[in-house]
Amino acid sequence: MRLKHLALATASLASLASLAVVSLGAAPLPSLQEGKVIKIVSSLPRTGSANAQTTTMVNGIRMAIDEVGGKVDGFDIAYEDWDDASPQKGNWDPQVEAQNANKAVKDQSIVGYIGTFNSGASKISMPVLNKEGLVMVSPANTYPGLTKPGTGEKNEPKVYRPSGKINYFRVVPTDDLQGSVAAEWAKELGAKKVFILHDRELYGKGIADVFQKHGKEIGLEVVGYEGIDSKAANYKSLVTKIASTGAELVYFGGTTQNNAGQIAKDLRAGGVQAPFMVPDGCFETAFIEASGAENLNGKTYITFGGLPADKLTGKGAEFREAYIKKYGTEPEAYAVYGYEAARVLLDAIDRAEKKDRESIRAAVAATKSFVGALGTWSFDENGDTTNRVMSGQTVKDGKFEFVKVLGGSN
Amino acid sequence: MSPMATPLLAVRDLRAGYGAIDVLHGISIEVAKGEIVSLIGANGAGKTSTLMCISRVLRIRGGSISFQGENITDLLPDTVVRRGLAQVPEGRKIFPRLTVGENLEMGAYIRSDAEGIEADRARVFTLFPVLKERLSQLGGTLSGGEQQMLAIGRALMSRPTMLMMDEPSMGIAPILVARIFEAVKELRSEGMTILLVEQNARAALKLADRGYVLETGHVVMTDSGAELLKSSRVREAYLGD
Amino acid sequence: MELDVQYLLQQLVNGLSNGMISALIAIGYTMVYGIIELINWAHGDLCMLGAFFALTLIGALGIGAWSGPMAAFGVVILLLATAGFCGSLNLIVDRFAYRPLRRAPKLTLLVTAIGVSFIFVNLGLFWGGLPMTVFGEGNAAAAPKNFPAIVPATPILGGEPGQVTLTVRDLMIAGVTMPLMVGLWWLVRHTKLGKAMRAVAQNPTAASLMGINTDRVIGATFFIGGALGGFGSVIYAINNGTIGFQLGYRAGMDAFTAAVLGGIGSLPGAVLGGLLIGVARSLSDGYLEARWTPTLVFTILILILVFRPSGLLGLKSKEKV
Amino acid sequence: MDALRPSSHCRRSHARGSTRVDLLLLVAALALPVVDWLSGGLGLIDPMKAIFIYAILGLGLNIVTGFTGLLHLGVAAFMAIGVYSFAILTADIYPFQLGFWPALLLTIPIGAFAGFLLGGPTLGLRGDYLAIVTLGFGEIVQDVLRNLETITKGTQGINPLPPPTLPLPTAWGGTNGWYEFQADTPQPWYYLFLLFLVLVVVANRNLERSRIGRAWMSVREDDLASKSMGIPPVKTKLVAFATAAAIAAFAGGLWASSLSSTGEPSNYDFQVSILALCIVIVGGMGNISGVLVGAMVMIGVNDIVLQKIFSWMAKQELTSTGSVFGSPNNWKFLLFGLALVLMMRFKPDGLIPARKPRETGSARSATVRPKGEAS
Repeated sequence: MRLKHLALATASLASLASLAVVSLGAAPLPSLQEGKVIKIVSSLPRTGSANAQTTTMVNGIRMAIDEVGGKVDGFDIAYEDWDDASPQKGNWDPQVEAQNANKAVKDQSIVGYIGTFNSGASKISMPVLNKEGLVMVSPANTYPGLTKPGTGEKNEPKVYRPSGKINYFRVVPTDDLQGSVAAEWAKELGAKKVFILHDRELYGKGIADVFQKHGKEIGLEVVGYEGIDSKAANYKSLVTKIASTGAELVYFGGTTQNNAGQIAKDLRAGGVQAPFMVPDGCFETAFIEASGAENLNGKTYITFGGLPADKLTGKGAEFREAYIKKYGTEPEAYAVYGYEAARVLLDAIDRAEKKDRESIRAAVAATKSFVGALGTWSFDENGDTTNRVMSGQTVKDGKFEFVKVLGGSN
Repeated sequence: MSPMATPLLAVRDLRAGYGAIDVLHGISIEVAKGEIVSLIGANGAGKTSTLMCISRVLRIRGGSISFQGENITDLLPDTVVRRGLAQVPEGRKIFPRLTVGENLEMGAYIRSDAEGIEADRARVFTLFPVLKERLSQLGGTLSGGEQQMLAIGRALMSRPTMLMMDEPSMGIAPILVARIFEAVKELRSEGMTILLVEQNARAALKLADRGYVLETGHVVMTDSGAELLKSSRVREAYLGD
Repeated sequence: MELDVQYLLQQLVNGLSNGMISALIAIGYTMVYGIIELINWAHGDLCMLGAFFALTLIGALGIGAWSGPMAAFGVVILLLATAGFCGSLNLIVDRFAYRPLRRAPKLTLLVTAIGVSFIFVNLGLFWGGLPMTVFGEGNAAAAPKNFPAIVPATPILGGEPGQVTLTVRDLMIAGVTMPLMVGLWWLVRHTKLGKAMRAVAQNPTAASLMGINTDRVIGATFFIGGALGGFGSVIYAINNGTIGFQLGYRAGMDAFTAAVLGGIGSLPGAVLGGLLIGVARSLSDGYLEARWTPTLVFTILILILVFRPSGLLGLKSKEKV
Repeated sequence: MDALRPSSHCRRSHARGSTRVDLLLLVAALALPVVDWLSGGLGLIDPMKAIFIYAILGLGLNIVTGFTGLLHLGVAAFMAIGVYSFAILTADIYPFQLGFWPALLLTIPIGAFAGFLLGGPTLGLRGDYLAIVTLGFGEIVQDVLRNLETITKGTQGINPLPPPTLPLPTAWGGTNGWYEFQADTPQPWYYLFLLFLVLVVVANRNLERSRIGRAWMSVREDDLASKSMGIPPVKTKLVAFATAAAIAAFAGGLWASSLSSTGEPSNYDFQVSILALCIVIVGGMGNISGVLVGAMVMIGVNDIVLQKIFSWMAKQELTSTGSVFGSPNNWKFLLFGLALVLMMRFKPDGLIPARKPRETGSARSATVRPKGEAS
């Protein structure tokens, strides 16, 4: 028995040692590159349910880097695609996101952090990166409290900025914008009674709440408000309930992953013909694929921050063409956001005098009149995009079709 | 006792155990055709383990088993039954939520000769008439003695060449015990070979042609049933004299 | 809301049609549990793979374009082929993953099943990522897939707002599940295999002493349970119209809950549990807030178990040693 | 009593052996940051925190599943209760605003209370029925945390949460006499987590050898027999259940502090419970050293080894975006599942199997199937 335990102890030590060896082999020594390599990382959930969206985002990021030939101002740009999900959870894992943040601040060659996908994850990494002045550009976070004082808890967003400086930026419009714009569009479409659904996630519920609040302000009657079980097999019972309220429009705050397609299907199968409106979390062909085009055609409305790629001229049009050429599909909303986040970062690196974190952070913050794939926009004093152009689309013949610009008044 | 030319069952130097513990340390047993051989011994001596090894339910760590001259050491339990070696396990182990009829049917699982099965069923009913009355009752609702009869009947349904019985008298009213030993005798008179494990050593040895005494995984004595009954060692340890 | 009978009836219809599908999947759990006391964690994911198999078959044979009697024929082909697929897959898993562990502690088997479930989920992800025309243009592996409406949701009863509506799909669900359940009941009650399955479940040692090849009987159980899961996955996919690589988790959890509620190991129990949970969900969605539905279902489950510790129709077996 | 002698002897020497394993692990753990520092930063320290947390969680679960033999599929719920009570007790948007230490201590009775609440009415249930009750409880807790926004902030998460503080003079790194842990300085966290892990291990070892520990194992071996020996099974199970819940809640509080956020309710879903269960079983049910090794293997492989391999692959440009097979991330579930299946296939009793009293424990697993004989 003694021998056995000794063997076990040796084995466990050996396994520790092998861990060390594996990591030694993998970690490149930054000094080898003489500071000529600048590293950008993204921290997005790559394992599990969000994989479809993050794959297109990573595609967008890679495109942005390829476009500049992997070089900015004489420096080589290296990119690493980090996962903040773990297989055991199949979803973003706070522990992994924290590890990613700590890993990023330690590696001095990393000057930009693209992420996160989930606003909850940013709450964890933001303060860590902020203290080290590492700039963070999110292609997907929409929770307003991350940047806008007065929209979230009373201590937000200053708790995310222990250094007092702003290091977090996002290229997507926040829920408060999109939710209000959606409510106004709903009214414009002639709906008086709306039924609101959300997926009980930070993004979906946030946007649905704004829709509800603003909708009531502008005179919509909210005949129902329900948080769905996003893993349910179907929503027949809810649809029966919706039908009984005589709703004239159904709004769903949520994503394709959280069963938007199933809801669309069940609405139509359950005889509810009222229009169905969803936010940019569903602005991807996967939504049409999941719903079945016949259930969406002509009676579905999708809001999106910025103009869709095919309505853009210049940069946006180029991007779309290049994307289709490279990946063989239309670029999705998520791809554009990923692409835009990477481009704004590369642009700032280019502009920064010194290629250190602080200069690059300052350069990102100073981004003004940036000509991007989402239009021409700047970062405001909170780190949010000034791009308030929202567009509305519908689905026709199984394809998204641009309807109009929404809420462009400011 | 004269050495047998070709025993029906020959167990040589059998070793087996559970986990890190060995319970059988080299058991050798022979049973000739038509004999009743009895295994006696205290609790934990290895009697049940021996039967479970022969039925190939318990993994063997050494030694060999042959039946009808063929090596059955590496067979699976169901094949052993097909070769004609059936067991009435300790504690009956009838199927409590199958009816008596279904229990018997399971006994005949390896067979598909409908007529032969029917004949054997009739034979079981003549041996134990009470089973016929209970035919559609669930096995679990029978009394202990009835369950034992069912277990024996069920084993007979495979029409075995040899029957191993493990503690058929355990936990049964004396009047039924008598009926069961009666049945064992009847079976023997029909030419059945029987290996009997019994705690009730006196009754077992009275019935048996020969017996083996097991102590902590070893065979410590073997002789004819009558001789063993006379042995002082056996009398002291197992007959309570 | 005052009691609206039409509304109530409609919710009951919704609940029963969902419940029947759960029940069919639940049987797979309960059968395997009954025979080797394994909570077959991978069963829901097996059904997920079944749905992908069915979708692939639709694409390969062009079943989506069939109509009328041909469509019905197509459904039969799908059902049989998927049942065969799921049954065989379950059998293979038993052979290579579970059978070597027959003598191992029970929880070892459970962890193996959890491992198999992860493998299945990943296979589903790969499957969804295959560039097949049937999956639409995109090949985003993790995206939910549209399952063509081979059986339309045409009303055969009602159909106007406010009326109780019964659709062709509801009929299909009942038409598939009920004969299967009756057939299974007959198989388990009256065939030699069924009796052997029950014998192995009740006492495997005794069963092998009867000459029953327990491994083969257990294998058959896995096959039948898997095949029913296969039937379940096809009607699940047709009824809902969307499948994704993660559907197994929830489908499995619902079915497993149903199996336990009814009394795990009991076939009628699984059916009753499935129907009850389906109806409970439906009524909760219909009359209460949908966000509390999962909580309500599990609360009901816990309460029922507190008062009936072996489920509704479970055997009051002795405390296992 | 004679029959018990060899086993109790074997348990004693076994305890000596495992103490040795524990000590070796401890020495390795203490040395790791030094190794890390000497080799210029391997990035091992930060992921090790997760291993420690899961080890603590696993040790809690081991009391229920390993010692007492109850299948528990909802340990994450108690962790979530710890996380959220720590957050509510400390965060500045709530009225309590306790410091790290009192709040962390309070998670223990809160967790235990939650354990009593669930365990009380349900611990009389037979094995797998209890399993689904715990599973259901896990789902309920998650949904309640999600739905009761006014109290829990729903899916927003609560942050920031206070880090641990230690009274340290300025010369030693403190400010105003207090040293506050920083999120990006992993070493202090590492040693703090290690310290708590050691405390939990020591507590577990003592419990294992105590009267209640023996009662747990006796209930595991034979519920009915224990009853006849004067051990009330339900009460004994309840103590195990509450102890595990307290440990899980404690782990949760510690975890929340290190993240400075609760994350979302869905971060404490069923997958976490399953992972903890896998750690206990893969390590070796009922064996404390086994749980430690289990946590090291399960989390280490996922968070360290696979990460390193994948980032190496990315650097060698072995990955592609063209097909679903090109990205290593798409293989993670498969590798994880395969690892579980293979480990169980070749080490069915876990990496370090517990030694049970042989006459009962092993005899059962050696019958055709580990299943009670219905009669």
